[in-house]
Amino acid sequence: MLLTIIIFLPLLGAFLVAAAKCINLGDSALKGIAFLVSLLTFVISVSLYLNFDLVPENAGMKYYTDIQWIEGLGIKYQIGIDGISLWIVLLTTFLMPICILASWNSVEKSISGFMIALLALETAMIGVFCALDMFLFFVFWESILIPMYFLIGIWGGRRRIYATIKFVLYTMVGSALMLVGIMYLYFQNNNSFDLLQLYGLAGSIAPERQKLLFLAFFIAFAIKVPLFPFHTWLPDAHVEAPTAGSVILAGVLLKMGTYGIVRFCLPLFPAGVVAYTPLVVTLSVIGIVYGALVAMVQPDLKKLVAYSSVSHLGFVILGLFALNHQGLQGAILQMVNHGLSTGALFLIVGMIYERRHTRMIADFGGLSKSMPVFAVFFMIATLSSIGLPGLNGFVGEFMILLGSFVSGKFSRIYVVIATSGVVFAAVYMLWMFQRVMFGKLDNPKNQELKDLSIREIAVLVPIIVFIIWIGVYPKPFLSKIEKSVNNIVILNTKDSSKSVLGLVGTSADLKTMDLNSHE
Amino acid sequence: MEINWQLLMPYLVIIVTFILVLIYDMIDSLSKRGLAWLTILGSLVASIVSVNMLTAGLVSTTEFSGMLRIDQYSLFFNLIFFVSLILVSLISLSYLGRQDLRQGQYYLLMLLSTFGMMLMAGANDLVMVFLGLELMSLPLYVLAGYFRTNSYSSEAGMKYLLLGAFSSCFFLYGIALIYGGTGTTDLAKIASGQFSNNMLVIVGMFLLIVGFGFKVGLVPFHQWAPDVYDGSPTSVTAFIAAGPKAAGFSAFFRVFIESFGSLENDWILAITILAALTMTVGNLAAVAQRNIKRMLAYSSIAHAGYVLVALAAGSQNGVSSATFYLLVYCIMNVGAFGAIILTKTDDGDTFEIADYAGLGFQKPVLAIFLSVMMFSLAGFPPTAGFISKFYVFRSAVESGRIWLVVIAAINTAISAYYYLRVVVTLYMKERRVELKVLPYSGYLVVALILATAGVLLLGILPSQILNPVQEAIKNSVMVSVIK
Amino acid sequence: MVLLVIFGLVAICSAICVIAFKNPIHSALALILTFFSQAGLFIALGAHFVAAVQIIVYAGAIMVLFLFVIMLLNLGSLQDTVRQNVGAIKIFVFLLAALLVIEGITVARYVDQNGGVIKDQSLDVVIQRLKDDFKMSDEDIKSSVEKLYGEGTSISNLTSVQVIGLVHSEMGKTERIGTLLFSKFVLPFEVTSFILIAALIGVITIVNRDPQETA
Amino acid sequence: MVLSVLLFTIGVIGVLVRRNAIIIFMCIEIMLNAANLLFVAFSRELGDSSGQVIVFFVMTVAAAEVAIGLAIIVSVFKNHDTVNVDEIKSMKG
Repeated sequence: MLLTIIIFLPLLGAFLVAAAKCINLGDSALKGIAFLVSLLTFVISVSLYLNFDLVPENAGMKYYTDIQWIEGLGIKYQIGIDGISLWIVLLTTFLMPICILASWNSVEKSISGFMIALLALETAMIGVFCALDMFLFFVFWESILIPMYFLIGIWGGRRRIYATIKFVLYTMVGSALMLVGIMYLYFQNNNSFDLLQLYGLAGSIAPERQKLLFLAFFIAFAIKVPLFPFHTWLPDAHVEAPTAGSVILAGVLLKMGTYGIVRFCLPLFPAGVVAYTPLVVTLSVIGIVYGALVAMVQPDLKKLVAYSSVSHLGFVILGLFALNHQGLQGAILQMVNHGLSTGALFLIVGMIYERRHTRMIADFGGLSKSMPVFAVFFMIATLSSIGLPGLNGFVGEFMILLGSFVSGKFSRIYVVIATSGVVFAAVYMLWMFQRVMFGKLDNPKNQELKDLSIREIAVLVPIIVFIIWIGVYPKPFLSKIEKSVNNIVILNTKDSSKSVLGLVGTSADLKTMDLNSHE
Repeated sequence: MEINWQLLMPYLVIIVTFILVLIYDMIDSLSKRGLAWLTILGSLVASIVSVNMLTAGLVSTTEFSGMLRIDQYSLFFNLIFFVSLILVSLISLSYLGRQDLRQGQYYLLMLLSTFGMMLMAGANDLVMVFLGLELMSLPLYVLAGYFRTNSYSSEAGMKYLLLGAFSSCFFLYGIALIYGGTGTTDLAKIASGQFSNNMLVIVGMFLLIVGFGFKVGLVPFHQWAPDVYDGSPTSVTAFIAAGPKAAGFSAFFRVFIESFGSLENDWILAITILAALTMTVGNLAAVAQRNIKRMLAYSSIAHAGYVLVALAAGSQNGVSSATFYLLVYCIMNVGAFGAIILTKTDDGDTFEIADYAGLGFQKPVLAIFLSVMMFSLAGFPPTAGFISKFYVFRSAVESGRIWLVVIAAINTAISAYYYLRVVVTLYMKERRVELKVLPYSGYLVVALILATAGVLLLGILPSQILNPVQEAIKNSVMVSVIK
Repeated sequence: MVLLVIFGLVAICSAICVIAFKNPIHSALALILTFFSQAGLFIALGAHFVAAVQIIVYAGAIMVLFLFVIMLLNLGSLQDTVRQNVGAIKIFVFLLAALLVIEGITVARYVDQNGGVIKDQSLDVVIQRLKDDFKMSDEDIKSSVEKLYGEGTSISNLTSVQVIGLVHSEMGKTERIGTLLFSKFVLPFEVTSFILIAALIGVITIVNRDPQETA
Repeated sequence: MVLSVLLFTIGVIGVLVRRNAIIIFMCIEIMLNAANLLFVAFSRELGDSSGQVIVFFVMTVAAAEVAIGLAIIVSVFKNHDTVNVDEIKSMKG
């Protein structure tokens, strides 16, 4: 019930905004309603975390609800979360009020429409992460396209139409394949879309079929992630999207892909995973290096951050396919981390764009002198993105690399190459930071820049708090994730002959080791 | 001969309405609005009667020495026809204007055409299918050419007529061959499968496919559709796009699933190829269109392809998914045409998609209606377009036609491109020409609200309709396909 | 049989003429000839009543309409061209013709092998059918048989050829067809009336002028 | 029956080759007639008069079709001054 409220509260908020618009309330009232609703959603969702250990479990899922929806087709309204989805849901509800606050002044046309789109988007996103019925999942998955489409298309930059169409078409093609896969599974699963029930049958699908199904699902998710070579929509969408859109896109939407891999690909198609691990890992490593190299030469700040996302998510995929505790945990944590740090970076880029109406690195220089407060926030976000020990990025990346190094599922050379991605990240991020913030403050326009307002600080502070918190003390985060990862592993070891997620004997030791190493 | 009049109620109501409209038209030649209301009232009564009969759990029976079958399947299709008739009448009310003195004939023709559709859905004999088809089509030819001083309209009428009559010939010839091969035209008797000559029946069957193919607009028999859709008065286009297509499919399904189920191996491949071809060609051609009516024409061809996927499934689920799909499709299409009906530039009616630029902020309500229809046509959740498409695909996967579904799914993605282009133009482009939108008439808004509500309701809570559909199909369509 | 061949040849030749003549008037006249020879074919097949209706409806009503419209539309402007892009059409026509020829051969073979379906049916079936379709009583059948094959013959000792003859002669009768029309086919009959109404309203819609237009 | 097939084919060819709407219409009539012939022939073959009855319906339908068709052709002629299908192409295809 609590979960249902969280899912649909934003939608209700969207209707409220629409109603307020109809009775001609002012713009600030509309923004206020939207902000309050999203804040309320976040507050309620925090209680998800607080009560998490108290709530009874149902097949590994908490806050479980199961109601018939469309009886004739065997479709249920079935939701629930585990330690994996908990964090992504929280991330979503956390980023949303920030986004609304961040776009307080930057949206010029039809503020009501903007808020409605954002709130509807929130409902759909939370829905994706909570749905346990494959049909419901798909409904939410596709519903995301509509508000996102409007967000980029109406409030985006100059080439917004191209970007938005590209975004939608890429995703549609992927999800079309997934739809066929879902329907096939439906018939395998005794005419039910119940995902939990399907977990029980996971190994029983013929290996050849598993490979095909794996591909059908994986392509859909890989497009969303995006994995190299499906990434080309991402820079366009990011560059053209309004700030809030970019934050949501990077922070949450990309996680839908990796989340889907955790939920569907890994537990359901072990044979497919075995067959395609080399390919996937190769692609993700290419993505890491390629994303980093391309980011390095970008003259546009937003594009740079966008390509850095390609690189970071390559890490996440690498961690997932390491198929052991460290890898999976690290990957899931890194999903959250990336949402925070990249979200912060997009917000920061948005803030200077609002002031200068340019995002070209060449136009800036020496900003640290005119905007000292800004510089501090920018610095922390940059370092977090690089993965400096003590900040969140480090924990995730370290666990991923460690996990994939010991996993034995693929050659260690991959890991070595991937590690170079970390180095590249340091190069391009720091170089970018240096060019923007240091050097001579020679451009007169830059000299007059105002520092951050209270609102902008309020936007950034919560994110920075979490960045540091995860970096310093990740245990509360990891402990929730750990259990669910365990569930996935157990789910697979039940059918040990076909399982690929073998428990690595030394995993417990390794885990303590990596936790200690940065505390 | 005993006739159970109670079972014929929906038909009788429509006929009585027809007669009342006829009389009213003769008596009172000025207040033409009443005609539309009479039509709407009549079809409302008829739908209530049908719903009552549906919920009463009717057993399938035949009337008129096996000519007409009254069962839940035909009743459900009747409902589809009534719904589209009501919506189209509402739209027409604001489209035709007060001055048009021939409105009486307009509604009379629509009623007659609807009657023809009902006969098609209820036909239990190939002769009845043919006559129903003709009774449905003849008024449509006239309606397409209704604006006879407009060269587009009369041209559309002529093209529709020539190709329609041409296809009827194929259809009739097919019936003749089947009659020769089986010795009967009764669908149930054909289903018993004792053919004296298989070859004749098979050739006849393919001619029937050609005939139906023309009527429902399958590739390669679709060439009439774009011109007719484009040239006809928009309210008529909405009518042509909705009911007749459903009617064509209702008979198509009944004939092929029931009567020729035993010959499945002979036709299923042809249907599969036609389905794939229809979807792909329809969608690709729609991408290239600049005119919204032509685009919707090609899109309706593509939608016919999706329905055909359900036929290729050849199962009860296939039939019920197609039935549901057609209901949704009718509502969506009438809604879409209704939304574009009132826009004008200085040059007259405009249907260039590019002219809609910026309409989203100029006429927000209208634009929202149009967008919802576009999203639904493209098959986005949570609209009915999604659920219905999903159901069709599901039934095809169930029957093992996975590759067909993959093609269909990719087609859906292609179709999203051109549907979304309309939305892009509405909201994201700067305006070029001054677009005039005639003042909304209340009737149009009512129709649009009904359509939008229908699309959303069926999208979010389809159980209310889906379960009866499945029941209806289970009780009335016997599937003789052997799996 | 001779009649069949003669009328058949005439029908085909005149049909070819319809599509070959440049002048629509000539085409229309050729079409009349086709209709007449078709009526002849019906007679040869024993369908006398249908033949009569064919002449009345087609040759009478429909052709008059055609001719009338051709006259109305001013002959000079009706000079017709044959379609230009013949290449693709040739292939299509060829395929279609091939298909239909194959079909024709099948049909013909079917006829040769079977020589009619009634031959295979037992007498009881035939009698039952006469009763069902034509609502004939036993007396009716008896009198028909006697009329056809002389006094005193009973249906039970007819040869199969004679039974076929009986059925064929019954089928052609106006009375029998009328019976069938109003029993089994009463609904289609009613529906055709609606089709005619539709045609009527349709033509009125197209041709009738609004008062404003004439003003 | 071979006759009927031939007539039908002629009709189809006529529709495809000729471009005068009226003549196309005549060809359609030929096709309908071919179907009628087939019905009568089968009717005789099967000893079942349904075929003949169906022919009546077809004739009625044909009459209705011709009436409407010619009316539409006349109205097209008024607008376009031609009944040649190739010349009547005001809509882009």
